[in-house]
Amino acid sequence: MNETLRRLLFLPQQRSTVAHDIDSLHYFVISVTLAGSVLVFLLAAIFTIRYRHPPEEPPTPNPEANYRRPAVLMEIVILAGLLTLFLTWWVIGSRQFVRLRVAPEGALEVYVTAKQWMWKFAYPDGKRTITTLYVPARTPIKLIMTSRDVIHSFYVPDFRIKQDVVPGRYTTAWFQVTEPGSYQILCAEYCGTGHSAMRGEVIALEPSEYERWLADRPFTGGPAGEAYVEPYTPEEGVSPQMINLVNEGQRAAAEHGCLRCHTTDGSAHIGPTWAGLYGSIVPLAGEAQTVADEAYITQSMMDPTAKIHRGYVAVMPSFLGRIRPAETAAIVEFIKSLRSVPRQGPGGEDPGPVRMGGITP
Amino acid sequence: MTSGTYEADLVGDKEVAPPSHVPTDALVDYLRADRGIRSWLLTTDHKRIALMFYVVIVFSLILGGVFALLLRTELLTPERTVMDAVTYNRMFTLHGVTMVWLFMIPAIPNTFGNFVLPIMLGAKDLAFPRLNLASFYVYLLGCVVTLGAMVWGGADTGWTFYVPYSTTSQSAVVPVVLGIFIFGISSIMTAVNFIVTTHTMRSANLSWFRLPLFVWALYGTSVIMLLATPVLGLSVIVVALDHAFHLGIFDPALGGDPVLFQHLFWFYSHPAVYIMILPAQGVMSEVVCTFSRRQPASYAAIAISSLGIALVGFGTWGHHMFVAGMSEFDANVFGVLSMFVAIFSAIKVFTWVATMHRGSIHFNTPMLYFFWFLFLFVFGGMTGVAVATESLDVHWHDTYFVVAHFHFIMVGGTLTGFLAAVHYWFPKMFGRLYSERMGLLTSFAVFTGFVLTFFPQFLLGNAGMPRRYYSYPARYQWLNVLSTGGAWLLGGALVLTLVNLLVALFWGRRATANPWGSRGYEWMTPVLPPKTNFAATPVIGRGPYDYHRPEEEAHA
Amino acid sequence: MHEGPLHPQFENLDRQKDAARLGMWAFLGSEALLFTGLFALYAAYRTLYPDAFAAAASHNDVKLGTINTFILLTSSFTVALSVHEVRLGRARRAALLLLVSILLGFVFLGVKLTEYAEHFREGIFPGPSYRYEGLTGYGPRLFFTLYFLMTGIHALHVTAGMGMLAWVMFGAWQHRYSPLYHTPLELGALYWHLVDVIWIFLWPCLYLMHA
Amino acid sequence: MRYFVVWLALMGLALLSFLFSGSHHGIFDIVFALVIAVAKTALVALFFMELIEHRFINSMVVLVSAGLIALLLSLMVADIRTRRTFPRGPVPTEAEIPTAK
Repeated sequence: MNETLRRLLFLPQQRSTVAHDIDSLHYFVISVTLAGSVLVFLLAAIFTIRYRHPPEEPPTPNPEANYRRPAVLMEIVILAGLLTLFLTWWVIGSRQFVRLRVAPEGALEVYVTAKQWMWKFAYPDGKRTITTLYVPARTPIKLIMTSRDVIHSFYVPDFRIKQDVVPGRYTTAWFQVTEPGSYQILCAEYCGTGHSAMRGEVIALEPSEYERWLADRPFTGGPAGEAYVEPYTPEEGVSPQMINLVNEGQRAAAEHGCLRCHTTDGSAHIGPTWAGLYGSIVPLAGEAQTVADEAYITQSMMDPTAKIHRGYVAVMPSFLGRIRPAETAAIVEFIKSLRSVPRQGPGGEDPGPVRMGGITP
Repeated sequence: MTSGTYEADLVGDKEVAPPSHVPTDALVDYLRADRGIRSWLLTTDHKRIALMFYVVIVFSLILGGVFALLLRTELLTPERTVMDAVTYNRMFTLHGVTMVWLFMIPAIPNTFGNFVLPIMLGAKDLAFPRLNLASFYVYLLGCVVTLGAMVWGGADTGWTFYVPYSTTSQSAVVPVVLGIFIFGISSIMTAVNFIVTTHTMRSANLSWFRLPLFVWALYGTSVIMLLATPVLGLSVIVVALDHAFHLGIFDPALGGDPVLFQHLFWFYSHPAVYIMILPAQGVMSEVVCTFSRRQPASYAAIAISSLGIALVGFGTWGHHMFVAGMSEFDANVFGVLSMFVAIFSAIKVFTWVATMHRGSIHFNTPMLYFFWFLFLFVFGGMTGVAVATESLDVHWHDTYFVVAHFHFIMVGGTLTGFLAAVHYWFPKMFGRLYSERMGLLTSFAVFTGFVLTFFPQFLLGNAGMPRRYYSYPARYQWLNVLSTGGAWLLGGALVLTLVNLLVALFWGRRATANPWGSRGYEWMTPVLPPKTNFAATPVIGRGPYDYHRPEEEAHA
Repeated sequence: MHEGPLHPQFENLDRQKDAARLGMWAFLGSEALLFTGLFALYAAYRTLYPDAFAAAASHNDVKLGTINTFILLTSSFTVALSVHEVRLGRARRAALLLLVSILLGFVFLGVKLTEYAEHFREGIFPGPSYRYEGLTGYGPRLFFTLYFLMTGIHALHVTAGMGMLAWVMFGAWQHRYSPLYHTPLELGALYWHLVDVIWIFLWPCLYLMHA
Repeated sequence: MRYFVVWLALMGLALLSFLFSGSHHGIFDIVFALVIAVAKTALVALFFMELIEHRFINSMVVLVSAGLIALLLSLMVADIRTRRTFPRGPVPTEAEIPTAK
């Protein structure tokens, strides 16, 4: 029954613990919808045939034009019934909704960063992947998501989950895959030119294989069985330069004149060098300090005077609106690629061993 | 369709046969009362302004339709077919903006509402005729600004202008939202005019519960236009300022919350759906009574539901935001309020069907459109309840299911209502009869094309295809091909409809004053209403649906 | 004593007057909803950043804000009086009272401009050019962006209202209005009162709530 | 002289509001300021704008607008205030966020 209806309605496979329950409500609602509209339509058709005025005769006054009493009575009954039905849907639907939104305690947490136009995943032990999310099957997974640029939406049709990913905020979603396999991630909130190409993949592994995958670094060889599918690469609708973000970032940095003040070889200049910048602790005015993570680097491009590196003068203009979001992402990637190059401090002195800080996703 | 009995009403072009008690010179029809282009461009006659709106709105419909066909053609194949992603994104934004603000919002109120509202009230004109004319020119300016943005390539944000995409997009967002602000001004002008007219211009004896149901629908629409549009105006202005000067009110980098924009946007845009559907429902109330020759099964139920939809509709905007990062508490509140608004539409549907019971049904083109409307609106509306069911919406949100749902309401509801009105009031507006056979044929074709276009989209949405996708996984292709085929059929059917009406406009048979035998007040005027509608303010001593009386008596 | 023009679409003068008044009220309802968008943003951000908003509100000069409140309330009073005078047939006095209201409007705008000037001097600008060191972070910046937006749009309305008042003042001075016909004067007055009402809410939001 | 009395009442209320804002009473501060603002609005609308003498429909405009204003404000604020109503898993703190290796 479930399988027949699912195929009839073109619903994707049910691969999360909530999918079956949600689909049951789906069948209920859709069959009532279809039955209701067909019923109303048929009733109208029957009345048309039954009360059809002969087309060749001229219209005459209708002696029954004022007949109305039973209709009002019937309507009240029908409407009370309908309201009860709708409220039942609401009760079931809102309970399921809360269940969808509240992750169980102890779920495995994965950090998701969305940006134009890719998904990035950071796992509890620091491992990171792009586009492909590896999870153990039959284990609740909680996604803690934020966006670097515009609103995206994390959508896995096979799991019946979707959650907008909002910049400046963390939103969460959770799921528990019922069996190992590969499931497509789609971006469901319009996010620009590459929106439809912003796809990814959840690869659910047997928990033991997941452990092995975590231990394996870098990951080599496919996991066991049919579950493994080549990770998706975003080629559709996105130019090849976009894929190689580092090259794109270098080009954008040169084009926007970044490299006139920032060096990439570690030597000091008008602004802090980009070499070894990413992930380091940046001293600010006074005793404050911050971590040069993606957020800080982005902020420094858009609002450069907000947090100034101690020892440098606030001469940098804001690039807010002058630089496309995609270029911002690319430049950050470019800076990240220089993280292991040695660097000098503001006055050319050796800043000592670079202290690596944490990364906020 | 009429014959025999109404020979007396059959009047020729020049020889208007006036009832004996009114002077003849007052009855020169509105199309010939004044001559010259100036008499049109500077007219304050509500009927002429209605016709000017009509022309621009039909042009907008054609334009939006062409955009739609291009979009559907692009979606024939999973990858590039005729255009690139950038063009596609701008095209669907243009399609949405054109269809929503240039076509659907003003479609029925500003053309048919403008034309028949004063006549239905027994008034000579709207309360503020010059404001009415200004509304037209402001609307025209809005068209110029919005479509003029195409010179810079148009915006690529979608008609929803979600921040922060819209505030950072490199496309021409500012002129487009400015155009929408201008449309808003036009909407408010019309709304003020309609509300005041309904309150203060009713002829003596015309109590609220004798008003034609179309007037109630227009009244509800005007309330929404009046009180929701300014919130949209403000939110698009903030988007424009953000885009131009980076004020950062919604910018997360400056501590803003993009979800708040969605609150403001949907506070207008959900009620705006009722701006589109309420007038169509009003048209259908008129059509079903006229062609069933029957008083509505419950007049009060339909009249009060119009106001109920208008007011309760304001409290449901959050069901567009279940997965947007809104709180669960708000989601539940909006979820339950959405269920209540559906009840008012259900009341109307049942009353219409009950009206056909024991009627004397005449099967003309407007009535056929009523049938399509009934099916499409019920199915579209019920799927609306379905997507307002929170857990189901999580899967459906921003997929083609939602696209199919709102096209069922907007195309199946508003466009069908618009086409029914086009045919229903055609004899009154132009004094000619269209070909009934062609009318029925095109109506069938419109319905077939429509179902073929949008039914597959429900299945696409179930299968998980998100909306606004330029390219899509290959498994969705055959349903997309079906949908595109339907779209071309629908486009062809609409062109045929237009041709049929243009032929009727120039070569159609001359109409009688009341070809449908309706008891509605607007049909009491001569074939073409004179400039001031009535020679003397009429005293209306009966209801608009008194089909138990003979027509002569009813019109006496 | 003339009764004013009767437009052809109306049956009688009473209906015409009712229509004009209702039209104005409907328009005022629409205007109120326009500001509601701003107030909603203010309320939402205040909920997000309660302390920062309170601190930023207390940075505004509450004395200047209060003086402006008194000015606008008084101007509303003189406008209401002017309607009253024209009903008694004293059109010249009505015109003079309108002149007082307009002058009060200028004083209001003047005080507002000195406040703006002070803000700019301190580096308080809307949006990303905000430079004030005393209050940093998201909250104050958002507060002041909203502050400039709300008071700015309100000031535009004040200016429009003054224009309207000037027009009816001119009419009153020329004896265009009589005790039987003074609809434009009444409508202009209604609009001015709305401007006052909006300030009645802006004032506590932007100046007083600094707990 | 009705207008004069109303004007005096308005000025008095404004003064009251101003004086009260000097002392700090937490959330009550906001409530009090808003109540006074609503009272002043009622005075202006009823007497200066003469709603009390106009047809009732004009007051309807005010009432419906006020209802919608309350609706928009309350549900928007409710969203922000209730964003964590239901129990969740542990909220990540800075320290829990994984580091790059």
